Amino acid sequence: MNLHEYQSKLRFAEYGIPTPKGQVAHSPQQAYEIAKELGVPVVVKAQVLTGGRGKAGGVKLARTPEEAQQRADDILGMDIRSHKVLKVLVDPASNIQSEIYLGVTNDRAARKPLIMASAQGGMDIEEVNRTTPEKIIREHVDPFLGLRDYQIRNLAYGIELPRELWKQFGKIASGLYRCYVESDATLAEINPLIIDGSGNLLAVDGKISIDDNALYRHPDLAELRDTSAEPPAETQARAAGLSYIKLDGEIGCMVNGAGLAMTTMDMTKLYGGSPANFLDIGGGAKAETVAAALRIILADPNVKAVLFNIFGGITRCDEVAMGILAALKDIKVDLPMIVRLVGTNETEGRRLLDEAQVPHMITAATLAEAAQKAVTAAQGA
Amino acid sequence: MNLHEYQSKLRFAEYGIPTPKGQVAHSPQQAYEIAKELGVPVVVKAQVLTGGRGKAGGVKLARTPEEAQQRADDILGMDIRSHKVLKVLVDPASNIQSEIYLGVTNDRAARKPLIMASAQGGMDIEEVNRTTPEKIIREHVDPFLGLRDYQIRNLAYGIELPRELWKQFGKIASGLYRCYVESDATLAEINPLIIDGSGNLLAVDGKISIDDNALYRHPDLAELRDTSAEPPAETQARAAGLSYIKLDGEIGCMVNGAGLAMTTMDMTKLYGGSPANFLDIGGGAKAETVAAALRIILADPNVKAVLFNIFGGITRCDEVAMGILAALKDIKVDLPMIVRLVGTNETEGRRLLDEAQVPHMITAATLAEAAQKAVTAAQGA
Amino acid sequence: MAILVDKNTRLIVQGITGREGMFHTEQMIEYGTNIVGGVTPGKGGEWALGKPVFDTVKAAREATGANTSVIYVPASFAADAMYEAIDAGIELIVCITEGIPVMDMMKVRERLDQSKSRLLGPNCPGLLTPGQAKVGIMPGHIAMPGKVGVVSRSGTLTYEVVYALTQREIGQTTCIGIGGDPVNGTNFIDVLQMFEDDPQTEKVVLIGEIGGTDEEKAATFIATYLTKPVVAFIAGQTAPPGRRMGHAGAIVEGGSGTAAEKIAALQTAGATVAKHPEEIPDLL
Amino acid sequence: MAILVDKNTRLIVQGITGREGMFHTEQMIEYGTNIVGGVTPGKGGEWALGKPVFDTVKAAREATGANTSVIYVPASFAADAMYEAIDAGIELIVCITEGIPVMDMMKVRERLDQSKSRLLGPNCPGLLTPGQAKVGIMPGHIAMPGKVGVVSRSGTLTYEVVYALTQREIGQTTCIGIGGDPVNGTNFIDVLQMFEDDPQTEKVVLIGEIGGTDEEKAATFIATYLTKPVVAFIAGQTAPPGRRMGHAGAIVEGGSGTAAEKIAALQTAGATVAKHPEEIPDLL
Repeated sequence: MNLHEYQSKLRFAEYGIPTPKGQVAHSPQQAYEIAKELGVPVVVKAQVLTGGRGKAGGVKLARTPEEAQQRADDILGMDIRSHKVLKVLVDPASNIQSEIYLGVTNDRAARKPLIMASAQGGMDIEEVNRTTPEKIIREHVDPFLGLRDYQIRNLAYGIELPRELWKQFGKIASGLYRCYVESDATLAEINPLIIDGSGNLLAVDGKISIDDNALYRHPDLAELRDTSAEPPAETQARAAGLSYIKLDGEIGCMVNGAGLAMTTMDMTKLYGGSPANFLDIGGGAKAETVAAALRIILADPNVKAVLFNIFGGITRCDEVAMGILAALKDIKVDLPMIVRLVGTNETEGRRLLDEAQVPHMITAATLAEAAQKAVTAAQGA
Repeated sequence: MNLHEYQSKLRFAEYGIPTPKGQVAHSPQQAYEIAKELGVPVVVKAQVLTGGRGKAGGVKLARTPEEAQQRADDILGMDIRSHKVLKVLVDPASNIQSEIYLGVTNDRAARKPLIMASAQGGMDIEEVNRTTPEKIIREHVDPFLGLRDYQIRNLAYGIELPRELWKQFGKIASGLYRCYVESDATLAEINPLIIDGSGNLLAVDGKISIDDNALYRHPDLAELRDTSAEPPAETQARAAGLSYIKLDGEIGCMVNGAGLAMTTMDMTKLYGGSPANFLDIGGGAKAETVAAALRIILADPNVKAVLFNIFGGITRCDEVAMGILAALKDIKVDLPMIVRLVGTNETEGRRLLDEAQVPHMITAATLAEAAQKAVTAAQGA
Repeated sequence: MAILVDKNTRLIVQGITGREGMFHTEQMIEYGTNIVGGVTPGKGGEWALGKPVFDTVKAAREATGANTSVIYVPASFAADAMYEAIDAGIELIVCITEGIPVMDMMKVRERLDQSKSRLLGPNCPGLLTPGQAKVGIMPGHIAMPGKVGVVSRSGTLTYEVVYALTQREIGQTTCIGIGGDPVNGTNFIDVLQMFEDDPQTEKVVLIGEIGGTDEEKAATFIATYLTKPVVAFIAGQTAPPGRRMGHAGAIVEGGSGTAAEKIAALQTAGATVAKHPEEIPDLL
Repeated sequence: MAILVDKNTRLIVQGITGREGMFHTEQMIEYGTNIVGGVTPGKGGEWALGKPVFDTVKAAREATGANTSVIYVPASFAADAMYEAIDAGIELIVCITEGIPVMDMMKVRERLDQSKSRLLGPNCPGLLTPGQAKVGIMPGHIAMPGKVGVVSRSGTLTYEVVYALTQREIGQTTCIGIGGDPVNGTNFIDVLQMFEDDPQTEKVVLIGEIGGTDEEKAATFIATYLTKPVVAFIAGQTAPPGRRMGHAGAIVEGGSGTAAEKIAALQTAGATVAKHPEEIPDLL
C-alpha cells in the first residue's frame, strides 16, 4: 500500500524529520487560502499514487495566492498515468541549495533492510545509479540491531555532507529508519532531502510504501489507504481479498495463483486474444470469494468471455464450482464461460458443474485448449 | 543493585504479573492497620537485601491484626546476616496448593538470557537443582528475538502445568521476561509462583537484581536503591565511585583493580594479618577519588595501618600520589601508611610522595614486602 | 533417489488441527507420506487423523524423531512456528503460510542462517517426491516417479507443469515450489545444486515469473555449474508494468525484472525456454 | 613469534582524541606500537599525536589498512564502537572500556560469533607482546621478551605478575588480560590454545579469580589439550562470600566459584598453583 506524499511527510514529521509546513487542498479556492496563509511563493503538487508526476505537469510553482489558485485549477482533475488528481499539496517553496537522496528499503538479495544516500538526489537518482553507482552510499542494516550511529556516519562521510549538518542528518536518518520499521514499510524515501537557504536539511518530497501483509498490525496505517482515485473494481476486489488489476482486453480471467494467472493471460495473447484483467483468487479461496470475483469480472463491459482456470492445491475444485454456481444464481450471464478445473477434488468439482447444467458453459481439459476456446468464444460473442 | 521483595513485586505488577495486595509497614502500629484493612490472616515479612530471611525468623504468619502488630514488633529491628530490618511487608496469606519456580537470569557460559521453571519451587529449589536437575526446565532466550511463545509452552509442558493455567502462565512468563529486559536485570525471579486456593497463579515472593552498569539508563530504578540498612561507609564509597566492602581486620587496603585488591588482602592474611576492607579505586581513578577512599578507610576504628598498593596502568601513579597528599591535607593520620606504587608514571608518583615528606609513611618495592610491613606496622600500632 | 523428502521422511504438521492443516494432512497421509505427528498448542495428548498431537515441536520431535515439519498456521503465528522448528532442530521446515510480513521473514532468515535447518517457503506449495512423500499442498495425483526435477517460484503454475509432464508420461524425481515471497528460505540455486548432485535427476525444469532477479541469478548458476539440461518457463509476458513507487527498488534491483530480460538470461545460459507450460514436455 | 599482536600489527585507536585515548595512545606510540590512525566521529581530517584521525572505522581501515583496533570510548558508546569495528572487518578488537551493561555484551557477542573478528575484553587491560606491540593500558616497561605466555582475568594483578617475572629476567611471549566481565570476547581457553600453538611460548602463566566457572573450564582444557606446563594463581582466597540474591545464579553456575574449588580443579589438571603472585617465577 502506497501513501501519498502528504501522508508520508506527515508521518515523517512524527519521527522528527523536518518537512515543509504545507497543507492539502481539494479545490482551487482552498489552494488560494492555503497559499495566503503560508505566504508565497508556494509549490502546488498533485497528490497521486504514481510516479512521473513532475514530467506530467503535476507540480507547479506559484508566486501569488491567485497563481496558486490557478495552478491548483490546472492540476486538479488531471489524469496522470490513469490516476485522476483529486487533491493537491500546497507547500511553501524552498530555496534549494543542494538535493540529497535518502531512502530505506528491503534488499531481497541480501535479505536485510538497506539504507542508501547520495549527494546527487532529485529526479535523476536512478540515472546516477546506472552511470556512477559509487555515488550512492549503501549500508545494510541488521534487522535486529537496527540502524547504528556509525552507519549513519558512514553515509554522511560517504556523501561528503558538510560536518555542521551531521547532527541534523543523524536525526533524520534514524527517524527515517524507525519510521520504516514501525510502519512495516517496504520503502521509506526522502527525495530530495534539501539543504535549504538557511543551510538546514528539509525533506521536500517523500514516499512510504507499506507491506500489505503487515497491515493487520497497523490499523492506523490501513486507514490511510486512499481508494478515491482507483477503479472501483479494484477497491471491491481488495475488500473481497482478491488480487485484481484491470486491463484492456476482452477475456475475463479468474485463476488461482499469481503465476498461473499470468500464464493464463500470456496464453490468451498467444492464441490471438487479450486479457481483460489479472485476477488471482488466492489460495484456499471459498465460494463467496469466487462469487465476488465473478461479479467483478462481469461488471467490466469489455468482457466478451470468461475463462476460469483453476488448478486445485490448497484451493479445492468443489469449492470453486460452488462459488461459480452461487454467483450465477444472482447474476444472469449471457457470455460464454470456459471452465478448466484440475487438481484437488476435481472430480467433485466437475460433477457439481455438470449437474447444474449451466447455459453458455464450456469445459476444457488443458490450459491451451481453454485459452483457445476462450479466444474463439470472445471473437464470436 | 538488589531490589526489596516489595519493590520487585510492585514492578512485577507493572508487567501484569499477579501479586498479593500487601503493603509496607515501618512500625508495628502500621502493620496492625494494614492487617486490619487487608483482612487476616496475613504474612509479615522482613524486607532485607539478603537471603536466609525465613530461616532467621523474618517471615511470620499472623491470624489477627493484633498478632500482626506483635510479629512486626518482633521482626523490625532484627539483624539478619548483618542487615537490620527497618521495614516489613504485610501481605494477605495465600492458600498454597502448589509452589512453582520461575526465574530469568544471564547465563554467562551461554552468553544468553536463560529462563527456568520448576514444578518444585520454594526454598529448596537449589537442592532440586543438585539432586534432580532435570526437574528444572531451561530455555535459553535469543536476546534479539526475546522470549517466544513456543518457549513458554516448552516450560509449561516441561513442568506439567495444568493446561487451564497455560494462558495465565504465558502472561506471567512473558511479563517477567519483559521486566528483566526493560530493567536491565541480571535476575528476575518469582519463587514461589503459587497455585492458590482458587486455582490461579500468584507471585508470592520475588527478587530483582539490576545490572549496576546499566543503571545510567534507568534513573527510575536507581532511585529505588535502599541504603538505609547498609554501612554508611558503603554508601559513601558508592557515591565516590569506589567499590568497598567492610571486613573485620585491622589493615586498611587501598588498591586499584579488584583482582589485585583481593590478592593484597590474601597476602595480608598470608603474613599473619587481616584485611579491614576490600577497596578497589577502579581504573583511571582521580585525586578526589583516592582522597575519598582514604577518608573511608580512616573512618574505620579497627584500622591500625593502611596499605596502598597501586599498580599503574590506566590509573597513573602521580594521580594516586596527589590523591593521597590531598586527603592528608584534610585528615590527620597517626597510623602507619605503607605505600607501594608501581607502573605508569611511577617515578613522578614516588617523587611527589618523597617531596611531601609525610610522617608515618613507609614505602615498599614488592607486594610481599608491602604486605609484611603492613602486618608488622599494624601489630606494632 | 530424490531430493529433500522421500520414504524415510518423518514429518510433523504444525497446525494439524486447523482447517487447512487437517485437510492437507489427510491428503498427505492418503498419498503415503510418513506423518509421525502434529503440533497444536494446548491440544497435546489428543489425536488427529490417527496421529498424536503435541503441544510443542520439541515434545513432538522427542517423541517421534521427526526430521521434517510442514507449517499451516496463520501468518501472524508463522514466524514463531518457524523459530520453534529451528530451535527444535528440525532439518527441513516447509512453510505453506502466505501473507507473512517481510520484516518477520528477514529476521527468521537471519536465525535460519545460523542454524542447521533448511526452510522451504513461506507462501509455497511445498514439495513432492512422486510415490514417496508429499509435503505441503500439491495435488498428489498429478505427479509420477521419473527423472525430471521440477523447481518453481509459483504455486499452481507448478501443478500445471507437473500435470503436463505426467500426462506425457515424463516422471519426476522431486517437484519443488520455492514460493514467491521476496525473502524466503530456499532459492532456485539451492535446488539446482541439489538436482545437479542427485544421480537420478537427468533433466531440470525451472519455472519463474516476473519481478526480482532470482531467475537471472539462476541463469548465471546454470551457465557456470549445471551439467544437466534445463527447460525453463517464465510467466508474466503480458503483465502490465509494475506500479512501483519511489526509486529505492530500482536502485537495489538494477534490472526491471521483466519476462523478456529473464528469458534472455536463461537462453544465454543455455536453457531452453518454453512458450507455454504445455510445451515443456516437447522440449525435454 | 607471539600471539595476536606483533611488529606487523596495524592499530587504530577508537576514541583517540578522548582523555584516556590520548594518554594511552601516546604510551603505545612510545612503546613502538605501529599505530596507523585513530577514529573520533566529527574529527575526521584532523591529526592527533601525529596520527590521522578519521570519522569512521571504515574510512580508517580503507585509508590505513588497519587490522587491529583498540577502544577507549565511554561505556554508553562502546557497543556501537564494537559493532562498527566488526562491520568494518577489523580482525582483532581490543575493548578497554569498563562498565558496559551485560545485555549490551550478550548482543555484541551474538554478532561477533557471526563475524570473522576476535574481541578481547571489554573491561580488560589489553595485551602486550614485549618489544613489539602494546595494545591497551598495560605499562610497557614492566615486560620483557621471552618464552612465557601470560593470560589473566584481572587487570592490575596481571601487571603484578608480569613485573615479578621481568624482575627475575623471565621474559614473556605475549601478556593478555581477557577482562573480568561476565560476557566477553576471548576466554582462557581461546588464549591457552593460541599459546599451545605458538612455537615460541614454552610455559604458560594463568591468573584467575573467584566467581564464575572460567577457571574450572580452563582446568579441563589444560588437562585434555595442553602439553606446555602451566603455573596458575587464583585471587580472592580471603574474599567474603558473595552477596548473591535469589537462586537463579546458583542454579545456572552450579559450583560456587570459590578460590578453593578453582585451585583444586587446576591442581587436578596438572597445573602448579602459586600461593602469591611473586612466587610464580620460582615455580616456572
